[in-house]
Amino acid sequence: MYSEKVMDHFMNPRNVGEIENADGVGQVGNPKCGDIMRMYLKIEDGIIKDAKFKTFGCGAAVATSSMATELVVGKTLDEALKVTNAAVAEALDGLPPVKMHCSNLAEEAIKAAIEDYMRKNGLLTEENSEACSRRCDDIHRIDDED
Amino acid sequence: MYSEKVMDHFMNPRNVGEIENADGVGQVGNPKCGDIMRMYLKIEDGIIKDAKFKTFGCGAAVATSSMATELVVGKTLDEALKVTNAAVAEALDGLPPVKMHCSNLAEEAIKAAIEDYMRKNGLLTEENSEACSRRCDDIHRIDDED
Amino acid sequence: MGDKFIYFDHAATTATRKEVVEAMLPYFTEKFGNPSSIYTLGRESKKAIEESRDKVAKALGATSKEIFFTGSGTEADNWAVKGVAYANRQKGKHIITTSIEHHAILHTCQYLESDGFEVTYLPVDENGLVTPEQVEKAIRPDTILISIMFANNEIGTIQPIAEIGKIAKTHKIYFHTDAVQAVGNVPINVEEMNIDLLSLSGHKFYGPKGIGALYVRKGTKMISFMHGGAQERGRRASTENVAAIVGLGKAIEIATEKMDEYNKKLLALRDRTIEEIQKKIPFIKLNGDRYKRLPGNVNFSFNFIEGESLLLMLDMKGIAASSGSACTSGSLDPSHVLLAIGLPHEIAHGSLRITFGEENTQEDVDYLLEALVPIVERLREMSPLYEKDKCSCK
Amino acid sequence: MGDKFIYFDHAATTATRKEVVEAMLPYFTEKFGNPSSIYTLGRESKKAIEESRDKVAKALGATSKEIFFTGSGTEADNWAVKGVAYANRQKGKHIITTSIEHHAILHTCQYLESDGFEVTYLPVDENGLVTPEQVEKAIRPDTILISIMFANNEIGTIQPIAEIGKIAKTHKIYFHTDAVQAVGNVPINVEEMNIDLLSLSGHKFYGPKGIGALYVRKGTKMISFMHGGAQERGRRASTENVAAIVGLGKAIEIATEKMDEYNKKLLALRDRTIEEIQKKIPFIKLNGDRYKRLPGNVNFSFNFIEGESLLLMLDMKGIAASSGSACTSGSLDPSHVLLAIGLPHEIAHGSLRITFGEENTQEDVDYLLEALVPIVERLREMSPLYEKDKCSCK
Ligand SMILES: Cc1ncc(COP(=O)(O)O)c(C=O)c1O
Ligand SMILES: Cc1ncc(COP(=O)(O)O)c(C=O)c1O
Repeated sequence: MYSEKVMDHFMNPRNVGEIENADGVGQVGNPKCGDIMRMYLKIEDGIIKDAKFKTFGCGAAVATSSMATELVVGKTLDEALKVTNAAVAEALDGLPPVKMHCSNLAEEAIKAAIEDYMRKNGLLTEENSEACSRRCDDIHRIDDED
Repeated sequence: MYSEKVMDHFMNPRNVGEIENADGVGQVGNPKCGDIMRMYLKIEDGIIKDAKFKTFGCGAAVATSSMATELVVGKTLDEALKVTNAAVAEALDGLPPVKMHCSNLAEEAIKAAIEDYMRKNGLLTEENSEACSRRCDDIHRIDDED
Repeated sequence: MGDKFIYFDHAATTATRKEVVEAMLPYFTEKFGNPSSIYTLGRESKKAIEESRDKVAKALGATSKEIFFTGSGTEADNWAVKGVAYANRQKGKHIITTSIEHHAILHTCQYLESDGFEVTYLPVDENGLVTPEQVEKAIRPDTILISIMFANNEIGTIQPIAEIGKIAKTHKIYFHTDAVQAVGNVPINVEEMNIDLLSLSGHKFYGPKGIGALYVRKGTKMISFMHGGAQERGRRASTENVAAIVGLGKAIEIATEKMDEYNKKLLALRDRTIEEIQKKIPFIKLNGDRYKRLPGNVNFSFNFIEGESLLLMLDMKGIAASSGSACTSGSLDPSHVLLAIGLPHEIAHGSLRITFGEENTQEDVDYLLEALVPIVERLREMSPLYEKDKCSCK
Repeated sequence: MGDKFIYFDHAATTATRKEVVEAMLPYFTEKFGNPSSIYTLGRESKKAIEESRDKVAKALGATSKEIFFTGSGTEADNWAVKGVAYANRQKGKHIITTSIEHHAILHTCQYLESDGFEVTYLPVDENGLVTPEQVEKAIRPDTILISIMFANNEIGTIQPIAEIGKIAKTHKIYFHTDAVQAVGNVPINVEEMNIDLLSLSGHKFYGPKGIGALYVRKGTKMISFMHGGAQERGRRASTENVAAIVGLGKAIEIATEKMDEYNKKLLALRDRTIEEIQKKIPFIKLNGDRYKRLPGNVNFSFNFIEGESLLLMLDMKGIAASSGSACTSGSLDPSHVLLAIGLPHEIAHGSLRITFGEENTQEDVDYLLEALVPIVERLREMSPLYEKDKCSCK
């Protein structure tokens, strides 16, 4: 069901762990739903210098976390905010349909971590962090017709 | 499904045919139901000297006809009237449950032929010949519970 | 007697092809994983199922997502009719079918009648045909389903399915066809024929018994028949019968490839048998349409004799065939199909069905004819209905 | 990785035994006759079916006429529940079951609720047990059926079936048990246990997939589920799956013969695995009753980790096991069974089910433990819920 690339990123995840005194930390998901991603970012001069993650979740959740950290390192915040779930999934040679929500989580984790950084640095005025606290069903919705 | 004896009486039926100027002829069954037996008897001094049959019907119908003719030859009319369907079936080493009605037909054919003889010879006053003209369902009733 | 054995009952069931059994075997002992399991062994089973689904879809001109495996043709029929009926109950309660459907459809419809549905059983003509006009006339505002078999299992008559499909489409009514006897024998394309649901069964085209499939056009509103696990995309529960599904896929693939060659052969056997019997035996009737019939089907009634006796005598000669006689069915009446085409009971009791398959030869037909003629004669001699000499046959 | 392969998922499905496949094989290619056919080839199939029926009856302490073959365990469950419900609708509309039934029962009951029936889903205690008292209390004047599974497929808990049977009998209510996980694994006697209907499935005890049976006590009032031909004495239509029926008979015969020996072995594997995991891994919970459980079932929850990940990592080590994680089921929630015994969602997501079979050895258990301990540790290291050092685990 998983591509070789997914399995590689699952079995040998890149950037697992924490960053002490991270500049931005974002956590999305919910243990009730069976997946949580926490992403740590080291940011210097508007560029992501390092990224690490901790994930509770299925193979796809781990692999997308791993891929997401790889994708954002070296990017500016603006570039990183443009990393979509589709891009994460594509970089992994695709995900099974029922697992696409995991790539949503990865996209949201990046956003949450950057928002955290911006908030801490007064770059975010209104609180428009809509990434967290969705209901399981919103994220996991499975299309009946396939 | 059929015993060897049934198959033997079906493949090599005894006494197939007609008796010219038979003393008693009985026909039971109905082409609609898929079986008809016609039995011819030669009767002398109250004893059945010869019996022949013609049957339209399944393997069991043919075999029970054949066995019935064998059973009655040499018997007195009273004895012949006591040949039951169970006796015919037993003489054939049994019949499948759904085919038991065929042995009923054989018993009834014997009775009908004897009644015919008695009627012709003024030995039967009231017409109590209840053998014929039943509805298919009465004869063929299959027990749901087996 | 002896060792001679000729099988002429391919409409009842067929032997599973050697290649099919070989394709199935690994899935019993080695690749036995449950397709719902996520480990390698399970994923292999899942993959095998999906490959088989592709093959079935291809054979019908459908897409793979429209194919659902079932435990048999009967289950596919039950699911199609009950599934559409109960899901569309708000829209209407009327179903159109024919009087010569297989019991899997007829008894299902009768059950639905006992639960408040109304069913029109279209009569057929003396050859077993319904007309598209009959179907159109029977349509009511509350008609929710038309279920008409592709080809009849007894008399082999093939219905004008594409024309009926067009009518169903025009009136926006779901159209199901029981194609259990047709799949693998005649070309079918669900798109061109406007079929919304189609039932098939593996053991009628050299696949295993106990496996079938239902084609369901995308978007069809229906409920589940087997409730339980989320197999078959949540539509049909139960651990998938992987080996049988693989066998079904293999069998339908081979049947599709061979169809032309196979049909040519069967047609030759069928037509010669029909003609020879008509030449050699009097007091008979060919049942079913002479031309709009399955390439392997021959069905005759022989007056004055009863079918079971005929079959038993043929069996003693090593010939396996079938009859519409009541005696062979455990019911009281002879075949409802033979009655529906207008045969009187006593004639219906004396029918013989010969259905050819790919291993049959013209020599087999020779042998059949040689055996059949004297057997019919012998049974007639024994019959009180056949009073040749006295000319008093009723 | 490598070639190592150990199968620990016997509750999901089992490989078909070599002897079973061998018994089945002739029925694909040589003895392929339709059991309804009256010629020799058909009668042979019929005989094979009846012999198999005798074996199933013997294994359950039933009579042969009370055994009906179905296409699967799911079909047996659907038939039992819907069949009794619809046939006894006039008497009442209330059904009692448990909250930990297999979906084949639960979803069937939910369907019946949508059609006007009322269902009581008895809660279970933290070990997954219902008590006979609970059942008795739930009985209403309009209760027509009690359906309680013999042994649970996830946590292995065995219910007090004989006691519940006695209560059902006293109150004259039909008692069905889904014994799909129990048959072939624990002794069952439908007479002694007062069971009126019992479902079983071949592929759970080294028989083929796609074949099951329903035991129906003589005199039970129920309707058909599969309408069609007159097979199975008119109760369950469809051409019999002869090969699979023969396989089921062979498998249940062997399972019954070997049961004592087999159980002794499985118990030893189970108990050692439970004890060793409890010794070696912290933050865990054994799911299901410690003693009233299937001899081959081990089910643990591992805090802070998710089941699918665990399974994938075990799979990479050649170990096949299962989980109640939502991710493996295609549904959103983790196993309803684990939730019913009171696990919070996040703990239920992290469950592992190991189910042993006869080919497993103590060396397999060694290998499992060796693999499992570091995998759990590794996944926990990766988990944001497991903050060992900071002691901030919620
Ligand atoms: C036309 C038709 N429909 C349905 C069926 C039922 O198929 P199965 O016996 O595989 O359930 C058959 C054959 O038995 C059939 O000929
Ligand atoms: C308890 C229980 N009931 C019913 C079933 C359904 O059986 P099948 O998959 O053979 O239809 C299963 C297994 O899948 C089961 O474990």
